Amino acid sequence: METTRKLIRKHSLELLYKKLSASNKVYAPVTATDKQVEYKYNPPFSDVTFDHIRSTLSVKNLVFPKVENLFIFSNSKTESSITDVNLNLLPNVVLWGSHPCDNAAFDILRSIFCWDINDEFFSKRLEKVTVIGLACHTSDDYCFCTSTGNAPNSVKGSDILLSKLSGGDYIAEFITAKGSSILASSPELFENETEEKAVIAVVNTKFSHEQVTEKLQTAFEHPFWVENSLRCIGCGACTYVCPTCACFDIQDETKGKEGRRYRSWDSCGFGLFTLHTSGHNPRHVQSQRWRQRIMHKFSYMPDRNESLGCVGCGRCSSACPVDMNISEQLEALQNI
Amino acid sequence: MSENIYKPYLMEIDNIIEETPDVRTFRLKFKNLEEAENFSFKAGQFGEYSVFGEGESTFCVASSPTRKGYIECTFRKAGRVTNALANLEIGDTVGFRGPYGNTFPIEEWEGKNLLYIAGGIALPPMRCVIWNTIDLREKYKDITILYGARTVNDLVYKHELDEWKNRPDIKLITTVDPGGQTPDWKGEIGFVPTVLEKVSPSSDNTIAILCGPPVMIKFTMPVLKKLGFQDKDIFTTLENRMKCGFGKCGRCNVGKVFVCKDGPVFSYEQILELPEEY
Amino acid sequence: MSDFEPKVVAFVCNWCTYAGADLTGTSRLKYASNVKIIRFPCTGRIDFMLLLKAFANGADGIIVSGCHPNDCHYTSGNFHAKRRWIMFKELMDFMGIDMNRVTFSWVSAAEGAKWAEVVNETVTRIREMGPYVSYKELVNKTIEEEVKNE
Amino acid sequence: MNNLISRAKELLESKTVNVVIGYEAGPTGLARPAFITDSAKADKLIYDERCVQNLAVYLTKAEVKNFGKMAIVARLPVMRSIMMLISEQQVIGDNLIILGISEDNSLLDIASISVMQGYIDKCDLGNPSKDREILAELNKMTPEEKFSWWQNQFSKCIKCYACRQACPMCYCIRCTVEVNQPQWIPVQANAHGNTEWHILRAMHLAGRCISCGECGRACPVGIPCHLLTMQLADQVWNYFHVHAGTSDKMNSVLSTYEPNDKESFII
Repeated sequence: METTRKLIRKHSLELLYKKLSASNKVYAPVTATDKQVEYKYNPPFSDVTFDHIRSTLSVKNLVFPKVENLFIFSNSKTESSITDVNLNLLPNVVLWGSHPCDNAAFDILRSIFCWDINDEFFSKRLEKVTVIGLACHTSDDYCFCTSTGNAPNSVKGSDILLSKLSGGDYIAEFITAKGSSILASSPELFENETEEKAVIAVVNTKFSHEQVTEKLQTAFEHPFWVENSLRCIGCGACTYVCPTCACFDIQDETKGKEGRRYRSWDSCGFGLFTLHTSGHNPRHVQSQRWRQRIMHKFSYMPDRNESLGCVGCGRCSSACPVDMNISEQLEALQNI
Repeated sequence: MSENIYKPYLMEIDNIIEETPDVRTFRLKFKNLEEAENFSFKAGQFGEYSVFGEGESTFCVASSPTRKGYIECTFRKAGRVTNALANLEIGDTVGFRGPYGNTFPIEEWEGKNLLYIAGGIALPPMRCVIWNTIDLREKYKDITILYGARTVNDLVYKHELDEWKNRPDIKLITTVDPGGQTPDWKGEIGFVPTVLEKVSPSSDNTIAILCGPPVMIKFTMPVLKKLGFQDKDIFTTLENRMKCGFGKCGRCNVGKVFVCKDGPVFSYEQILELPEEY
Repeated sequence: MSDFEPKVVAFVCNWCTYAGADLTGTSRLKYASNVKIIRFPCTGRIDFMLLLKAFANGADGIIVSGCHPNDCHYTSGNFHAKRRWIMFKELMDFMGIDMNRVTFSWVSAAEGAKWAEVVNETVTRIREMGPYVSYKELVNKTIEEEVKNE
Repeated sequence: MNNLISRAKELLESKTVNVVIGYEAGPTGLARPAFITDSAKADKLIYDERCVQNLAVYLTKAEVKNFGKMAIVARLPVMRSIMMLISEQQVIGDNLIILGISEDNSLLDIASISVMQGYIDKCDLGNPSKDREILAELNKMTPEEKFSWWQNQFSKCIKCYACRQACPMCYCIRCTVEVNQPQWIPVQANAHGNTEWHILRAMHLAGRCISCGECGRACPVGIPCHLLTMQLADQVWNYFHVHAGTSDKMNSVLSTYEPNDKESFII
């Protein structure tokens, strides 16, 4: 598809940011005092970072919040009623400066939440999001987007993709109608593209995901899983920072007669995730849970959802307290 | 207003039967008549039953789709929700979402003999299909039900067992584990696989439907094979922990198969293909 | 805040303080009616989580009371409790959760007057401090936060 | 390091142990836990300042326990954790060979639990100095400042429970947060649920924390939750003059008492 490309100067970028924040919630990355990169709503432009490799958490909470009400209820002996959450009241959000890996994750999440029946909590949230992505000009050893079919400058999932020029200005690529409407409403901020090439990070391919998927077909009983997960301590860090992990729990909470049913993030790494009330646990040791995480992303999802469940952001590896490096393991799996 | 797929129907408890000290059967009626009209399900499907403030629990619909206007469920007090359910009284409200999952292929079974084998609390998931086929009795040939429990006390649906016992068109065999019998127990004594071997039903033109604890399944399967049943003619249901019921929350999968979407009903042929995660 | 009436929850042991509170009544001693007494077998049974639950459910102040040291019906429950409260208080202080809202006391079955004093003193103190807004905000934040879809 | 490798080989070859739990270097250069079952692979073992993770956490893990006899590379915090685990009857000392590492990264000769105890007794058992400084700063704050400081920290919490999973002393199969009849701690990761979770975790580690700082290091969002348990470790010393993990026979501070324990707030 032919897309429009324009040049936007750094100072115009600030004007664009301010203009967008006036009518939307703008969700943008900032570097906190403890070096963690976190997304905040409407931070001052001067705080917004353009040089981060990856934020600590992904941006999936925009469409899949860590806690989300499913409905409010009131319950007493004689009277029960359910009140829906009005999803139409959700504000418009501009996601600013998120990298191509995170943006590609929205489609994967859609394939989980909207296959078969449509989960409106997810899809209504997604409708409200406009993505102004930022191509990566830096990367590190954890990055492996190119091994999952993505790229540091992939436009997948972005409405506009910004790429940095060496002088500090940016190329803006308008990918969707949502993106083009921003150009249409602020044409004065954009100039015609020059010859200058954008600075794009180099991310070397570490494995072929097709080959991994192929190998996994017969790898369920392989000793690989136990050998490579002995050090896994069974926390949920990898799944909670992951842009595509979407497993959730549903719980009730009441105060007097009033209460709510909500869903919250859950993790296949937890021992209690699959525990039956009877005490039987289909995945009773950690190696089985680790296998589930990799199988789900690289075998079950390609099979069922026709999308790979991983975008290669490398967050799970960098967040892991015991250095369970997923790209290293996938590389090894490719060759078992 | 948008459609909230997590929103349950409000149901009123119409009747409660205390099956055993810790097993109850609820008859539930829709509070909203319009919802009742539009509701339909098939044998084998399940739902999410909720007590507001405690959460949801997954179990099958235990009544037959041929009995309209209500649904029934049978549960054992085990966790937070089932304990809360057990404390409810007639007239109280519960939530119900469903029906979810696939169904027993009863149309394909027409003209065949049916052999139902259940153990303990696993009769409820089968009761739906049993009644469904009994209500369409003329479509099936011999119907045999083999039901075992640990003790006489643990047998559920005692009143219905009596009814089945007295029907000439159904063969019912009940058994209790050795030591679980009472002085006036007239049924068999012994584990389900042993009794099955003793009764030795013919596998000719017969579908076997098997539900029970894993250990019972494990020892019953070889007996069925010995009797000549084909893997494709043996059906069972799988249970895994679930939250959503429609393939999103990500915890009930057995390999790539979602028990909530592709199950809960599986033929043994399908089960053999699955990795051991159930 | 003149019309603020604090809600105070008292976690007391069955053998000393509860009996002491009985004595307060039978002695016709008046004390503030803001207190809701919850009886436990022993102070050793009073989990620190219960205090947090009381705050979460709207208590502005808490009294924890049991037998004097060496008087425990079960010999050592109150000694264990003492250690627990030392640690709990230190942790709360470190996290900035106001322990002036909690009164720890030993009230024996014979000390009806002391019980009245403990309650009155606590209620007066909490009344001056006002409602426990910061903890209530913490708890209520839950729902507001999510409604705003933050 | 060579001493460590040759000792590991010797133990594996003589079948004295079935596994050596130590550290290896990962692809990004970080040190990470390694489970060496084959003496030919013992060369992978490293030991340097990168090796910070508390390996004692694996001693209670089902799949690791299956190995039976094992050797574990242990610096002071790991040794203290092992002491705690033995005293709480989670680990049998006889099944364990301690490959002790001193402060200057050399292999210690730890022949028995009592030798280990002797070594621990000679060490500085207070909190690490960098944490001491932060604790001192925090303790200077007003209650309001402390409250907002911690609330700001807790707001980041996603309840992944990495703090719990990384802690050798958090070995319960069903943690209190997972007890749902009644539901003690709100499941969701919000201000209330997070605050209660961190209070609960710190209280359950009072008198048991050996100040390894693993919980804070494991936290993916950078909450310094180790300061909570370290503050309590300090207070346990102040009030009761006990350091956790100094004997295989000690009782946990909160499950024991002295009649003359001093406090000043109970009226």
